[in-house]
Amino acid sequence: MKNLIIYIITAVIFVVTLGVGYLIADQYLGRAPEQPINFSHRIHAGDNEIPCMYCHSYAERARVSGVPNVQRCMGCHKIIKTDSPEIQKVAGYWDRKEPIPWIKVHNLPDHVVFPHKRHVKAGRKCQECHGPVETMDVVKRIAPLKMGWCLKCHGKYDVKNGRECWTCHT
Amino acid sequence: MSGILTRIKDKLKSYRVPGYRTKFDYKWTMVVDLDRCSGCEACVVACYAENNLPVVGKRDCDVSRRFSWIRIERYVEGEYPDVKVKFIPIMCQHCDTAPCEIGCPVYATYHNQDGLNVQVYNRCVGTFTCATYCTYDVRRFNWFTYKWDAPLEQQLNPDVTVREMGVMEKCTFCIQRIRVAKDTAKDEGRKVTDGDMQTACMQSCPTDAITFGDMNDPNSKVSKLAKSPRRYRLLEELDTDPSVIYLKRVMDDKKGSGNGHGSSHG
Amino acid sequence: MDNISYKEVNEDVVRTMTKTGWKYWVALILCAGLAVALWGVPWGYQIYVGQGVTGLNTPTFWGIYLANFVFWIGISHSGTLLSAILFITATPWRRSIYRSAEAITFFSVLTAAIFIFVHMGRPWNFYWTMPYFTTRQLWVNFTSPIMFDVFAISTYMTSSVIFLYFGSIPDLAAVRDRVTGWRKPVYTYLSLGWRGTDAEWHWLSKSYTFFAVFIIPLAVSVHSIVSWDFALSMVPGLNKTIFAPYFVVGAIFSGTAAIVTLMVCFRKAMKVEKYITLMHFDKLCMLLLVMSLLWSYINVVEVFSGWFANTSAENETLRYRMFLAPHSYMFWLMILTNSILPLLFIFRRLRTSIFVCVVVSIGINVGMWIERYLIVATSLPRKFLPNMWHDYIPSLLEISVTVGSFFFFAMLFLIFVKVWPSISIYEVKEDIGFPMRKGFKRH
Amino acid sequence: MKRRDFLKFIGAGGVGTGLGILFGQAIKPPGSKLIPYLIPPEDVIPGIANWYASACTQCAAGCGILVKIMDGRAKKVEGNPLHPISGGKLCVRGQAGLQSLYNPDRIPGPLRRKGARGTNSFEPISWEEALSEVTAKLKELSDKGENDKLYLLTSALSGHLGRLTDDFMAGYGSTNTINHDLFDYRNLRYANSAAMRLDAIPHYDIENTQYLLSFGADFASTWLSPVNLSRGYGEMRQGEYRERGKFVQVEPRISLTAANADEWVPAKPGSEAILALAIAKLIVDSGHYTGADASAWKALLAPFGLTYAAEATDLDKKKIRHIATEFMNTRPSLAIGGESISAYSNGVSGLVAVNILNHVAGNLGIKGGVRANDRDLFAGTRAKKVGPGIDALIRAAEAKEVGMLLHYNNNPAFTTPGTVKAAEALKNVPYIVSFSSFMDETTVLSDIILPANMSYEDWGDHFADPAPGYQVATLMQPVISPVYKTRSLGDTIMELGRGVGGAVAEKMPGGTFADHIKESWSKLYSQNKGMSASALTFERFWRDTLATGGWWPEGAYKEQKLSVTPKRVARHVSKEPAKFDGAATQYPLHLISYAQAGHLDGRGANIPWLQELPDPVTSVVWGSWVEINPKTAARLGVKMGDMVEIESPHGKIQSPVFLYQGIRPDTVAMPIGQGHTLYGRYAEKRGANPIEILPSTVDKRTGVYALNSTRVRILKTGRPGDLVKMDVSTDELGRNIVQTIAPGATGKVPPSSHH
Repeated sequence: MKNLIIYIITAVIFVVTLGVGYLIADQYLGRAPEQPINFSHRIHAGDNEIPCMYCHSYAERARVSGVPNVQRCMGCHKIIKTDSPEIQKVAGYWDRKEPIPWIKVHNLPDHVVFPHKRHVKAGRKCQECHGPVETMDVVKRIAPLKMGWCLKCHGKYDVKNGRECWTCHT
Repeated sequence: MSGILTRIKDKLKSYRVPGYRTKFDYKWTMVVDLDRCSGCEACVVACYAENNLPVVGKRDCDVSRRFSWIRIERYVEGEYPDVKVKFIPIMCQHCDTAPCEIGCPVYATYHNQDGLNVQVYNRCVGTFTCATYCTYDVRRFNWFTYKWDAPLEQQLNPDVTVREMGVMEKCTFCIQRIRVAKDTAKDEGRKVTDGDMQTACMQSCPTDAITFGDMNDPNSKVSKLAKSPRRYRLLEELDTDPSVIYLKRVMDDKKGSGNGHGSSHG
Repeated sequence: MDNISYKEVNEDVVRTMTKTGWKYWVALILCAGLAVALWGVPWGYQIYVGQGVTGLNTPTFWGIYLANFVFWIGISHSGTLLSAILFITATPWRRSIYRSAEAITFFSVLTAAIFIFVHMGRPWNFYWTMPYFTTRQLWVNFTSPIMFDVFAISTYMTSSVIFLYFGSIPDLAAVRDRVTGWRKPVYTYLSLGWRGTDAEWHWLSKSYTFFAVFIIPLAVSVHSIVSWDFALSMVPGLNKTIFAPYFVVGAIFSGTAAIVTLMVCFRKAMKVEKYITLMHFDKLCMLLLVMSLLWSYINVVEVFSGWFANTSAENETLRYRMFLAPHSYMFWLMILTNSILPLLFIFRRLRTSIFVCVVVSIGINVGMWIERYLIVATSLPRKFLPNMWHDYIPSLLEISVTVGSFFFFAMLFLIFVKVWPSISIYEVKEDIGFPMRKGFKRH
Repeated sequence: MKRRDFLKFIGAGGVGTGLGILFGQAIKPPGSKLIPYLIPPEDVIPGIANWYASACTQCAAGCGILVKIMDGRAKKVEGNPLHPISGGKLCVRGQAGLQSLYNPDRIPGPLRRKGARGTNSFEPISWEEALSEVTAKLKELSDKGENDKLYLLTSALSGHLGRLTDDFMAGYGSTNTINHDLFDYRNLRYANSAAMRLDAIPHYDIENTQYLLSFGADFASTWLSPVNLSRGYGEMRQGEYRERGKFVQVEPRISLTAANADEWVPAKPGSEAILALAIAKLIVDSGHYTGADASAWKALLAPFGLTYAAEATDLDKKKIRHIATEFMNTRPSLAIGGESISAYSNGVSGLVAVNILNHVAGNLGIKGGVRANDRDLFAGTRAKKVGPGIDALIRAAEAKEVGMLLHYNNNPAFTTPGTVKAAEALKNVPYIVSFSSFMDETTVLSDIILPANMSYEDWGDHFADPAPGYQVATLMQPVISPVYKTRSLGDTIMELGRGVGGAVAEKMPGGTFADHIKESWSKLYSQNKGMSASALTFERFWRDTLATGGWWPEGAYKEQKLSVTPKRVARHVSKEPAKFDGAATQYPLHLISYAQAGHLDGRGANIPWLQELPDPVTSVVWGSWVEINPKTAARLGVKMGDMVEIESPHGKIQSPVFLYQGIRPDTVAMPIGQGHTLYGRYAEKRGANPIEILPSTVDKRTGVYALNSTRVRILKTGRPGDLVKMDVSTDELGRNIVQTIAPGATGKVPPSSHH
């Protein structure tokens, strides 16, 4: 009888922790998907100190920051490091007139309005949300991108109407 | 001791539910001139296009599940040949003391800093309370997850969420346009002024029956129109304090309905 | 009950729990199967497809589910409230029926609570209606009558369960001492080591009395709050000051009727006629009569004041409810079952006729269900703007869910009888008196 | 608890968490793709809308529009606020044009007929194949020397596309260009031309008038240029700093426009012309008219006495006199004649009568009256005279005189009376080429379909007719890339012309249609001084024009004197009543078929928004209905929603009943637009088409089929109909929902004044 109860409790603990584990994975473990091209932010933003908004040029102006267009890549890589196999991949896309199918790392649900513009104009550093990208070879999501995380920051900087639902949701 | 109290207060403030404001940044108001309104329903289609309203089909129309956030109601009185037809566009009245806001258990609908009665889709659990309490029948419910036949979905407005099943929705006074206007104004370091934005219905109205603007600004067009002696508000006796102001239709109907009634707020 | 010995009582009650005929099993499986088929499966489909499978429409956002919710909450008032009132007033005939009545309370509150989720658009987010601290800094709306409901019903459910459990402890101990096999450890746990000492009896009696007193205002408030779901809106036909007492009276009325119906079935099925006698029915029917008169009075007042107010909205609702298709026949059926048929109970002979009791009590339950249904289904379709009026006709799925809920309830009750002493052993024994003193007569 | 148990728990917890994380990581959806531009287009920022100016082609009014483009897709159409026709506003059909563009039932690419004609069995082919086949057929016809047997059937094509098709036809050697639309105002053009010598439709200055007397012009929803006229209507009612204008509508039923009128005058169908002339007579007799030819007018109008008119129109004498007095004493006043006065066998006479009325009241050529538009709409693009109508084509087809038919953008098989049997006639045509975007009743008859781009995908221009008193040229540019494999109609025509060779090829301009448009505009620019004044170079002008949406010399309005003389109109003024098919004893009810606000002549029926848009008057959605007065319905024993049979001498259709107080008891009305047998999933097999049961009665002067020229009877079927209407009750029940105020109480109040 006693054993039965122990077993039951063990099973319950197992199931509950299974769920907890899933939630941890879902909410807090970032992910670093494999990209079609092994682009290294460390080399570009870190070693060569290219400003973020040189490539992500819409961040100051629009809701999205924008992935650099292939033309922008080739603007430099027509000359620089043309012999590297990864750059040749980019050149391949350019020659085929194909855009590069990058994989999204940071994704927000449709009902969230997140204007990069407002955040950049308010003086927030890219790294506050995206982490030390300039040190990453493969970009990894470091923030959970969940509402509580957003609100923490809105509270910290005392954003006007920063806790209003309709500031971010449409 | 007082330190702890302040901290508790602060903590609670962060939890303070929105909606206890008496002063608003803006006081968005709509004035509908019934004497101008011809009932052509251009506003209805504009709303469909702007706000991603689904088309539900004949069967669901039959059980009154049409989605238009703004609708034209008609009232016909008299017998042939003395027949009068009257139109009134009705959209969410954005009441200041809104019955729906009282009803919602989860604050999916509340009053925001602009005096708008807003609906937060992703918070909605679908208890229907708001729609039941609404005295103007302006709330619409997503009975199903609606689909658009390809490629019609390419028309969907990316600024507006496509709602999923089980969520209540209603006229937002085109809050996405307000957001754009505020964004632009903020870039230019000023407040939104009259004419910076129009709601979709106002934009399309061929007879200029709908005017939208900020009531806090005494020089705005709505502020001026709101002083008209023709002013009244819909079902004013219910004391919901709507933000939509109607201007009476000039009409020679024998009943003379509304003469002296509801105009006392001018 | 004078010729019953203590032993007999014990054995009879334990027998109801241990001896199960095949008919009982069939009934239980049937109920469970039908509950799943008529309620579970359609509900699953509704969650998958959306609320569109119901007959709800734009002005009528609340339909048969809300009516069921109120109905089951009403039924729940039978037990706990009745039991508590009768306990405080030391009414002797309460003793053999109160246990089942309290169980009915619990099960019907449970059914009612589930109906809240059935009627929700996104039931998977139900926990958002609970107040808890989250990182999202979201809170619930304490001004919402729906929130009042959440608190009232959860409090009521908890108190009812505790009330039921406290009153059962000595019986559980009695059962513990008489069963074998797997039941033994279960009832050992459940009876909390009850030994029957004087101190234990003393504290049981104290706490039981406390709960009895506590639960009466609670029960009244619960149904008042349920009525406020409607009464605090502005909708003509719902916005009525009289709704709170109306609902409380209605709840007791329907609850009592439910008890009568169930008691008839129960005593027949479990062959416990010696504990639930005609005297009990006599008293219950008297209560029904009183409640019926009260209910009729409030109904007349409601209609009269509505008519007297003579506003367009109020007139239209009354007209729609009483005279127009598609619901007017229901209204008059309700008047028949709730106001006219219970008048039969003026006669003692009819009060003690099981047949009349069954007919009238089932009639009252039907009538009370109709009352709740009409409140929703004839008010919302006739709101303020005539242009948006739209009739509400429940879809087959909604009706199926409604029927299914009765099977669900029956299933719970059937299970209850098998796992819980459904007649209070110790209180029935009190009724019998002391066995060692032959010739003792109660007055 | 034992230690072993505790360890068990710890173990279970650890393993559970680990597995949970693994599981969570494993089922994480693969991130969606993030596709950048290869080369970013200019001015495009993702997520920020760009607005491009164009013209609306949902009807012939030619409103200037702005199309909202985000990420390469059209999101919304709004009026162009700079444009003088639309003034930033747009009607239901204009806004719903997007669902026409993105319609799932558009013809996705060139098709060739596979099965028998009319069976809707087509196979997809390539554009090269399609073009070469049509070119070969054109050559074949030309080789046979039957060049004049080529017919072109289009809706009225405005601007340079129209000129290109004209050039094509002229080069090919055929004069058979047939312009047809159900509502193309041929009667109005003819009447204006006959009475006032105007080729272009004048500007009806509703905005500035004080008294508007409309004879069945449903300008609030469909007539002429609804957006422009509605804008005027709004101003007439509550424009700032002016007296509120009065509005009287003469119509057998309360249309959307009549619902807005201060007075509804339900004249008997077919008697509107008599009413207009009677009012004119009262005005002339009263001495209000002081022209030299007053006596001639008196003589001409003599037969239209008050007693006669009252009897013919079924109106009160007092009412007619009252209207006449107000009409002449309120300055300026304006009479307009719309569909319901012109939809009879003598429709032109009615519209002429309206012109007479305007003339004798002194409303011609004044602010707030009828103002002439320039005949020369745009240098070299004259307003078209009334050419041959659809009846000419059908007669030719019946006589097998059509060798080949090019068809674009209209649907005669749907919009001509059933008795005409247009589809049967067109089956006689050996080879039909269609440029249509949708498989409708006419397109399905074609042998090959070369779907054209929609206006949002194509270059083009539009010259407004009616214009608001000055020339308005609207430029169309492709605002999105084609949704399907379609091609610019201009390019197709040019390619065909070049392929055929000879005179046609010479007429065809070089380059693409886009080049042609730009070149034509540069010609216009150099010809027209008004254009040059605003910009220094053509390139600059072109850029500005693309941004603003077109060119219009606002303020260039020159008041032009207009007049009607008794001599000109004498032959159009007669007491001869309108002809109705069906004996009054057998068919007691008049049938009015009118343009439904959303569907116009049926072209909107495949747009879900418009199907679900409640009719502004009846609130019916997704179907058709027949309006019957409750008194008549009670006599017939039918109630709301019952299915009835509407029988004319030429056939019968079924439709559910809509009880409507606002219609004469001797009249029933049906909307046009539904009843398509073929027009995409949203339109097919829905409602009934009243045109099916109309006679082939035409006004002989113009060849326009008269829509209101039959009587019908209503037969019960005993079945319930499929009527779905949004209004449950139209009774206000004294709830003060639409509050009103008597006209005297306000007159006009400037908005700023305090109460």
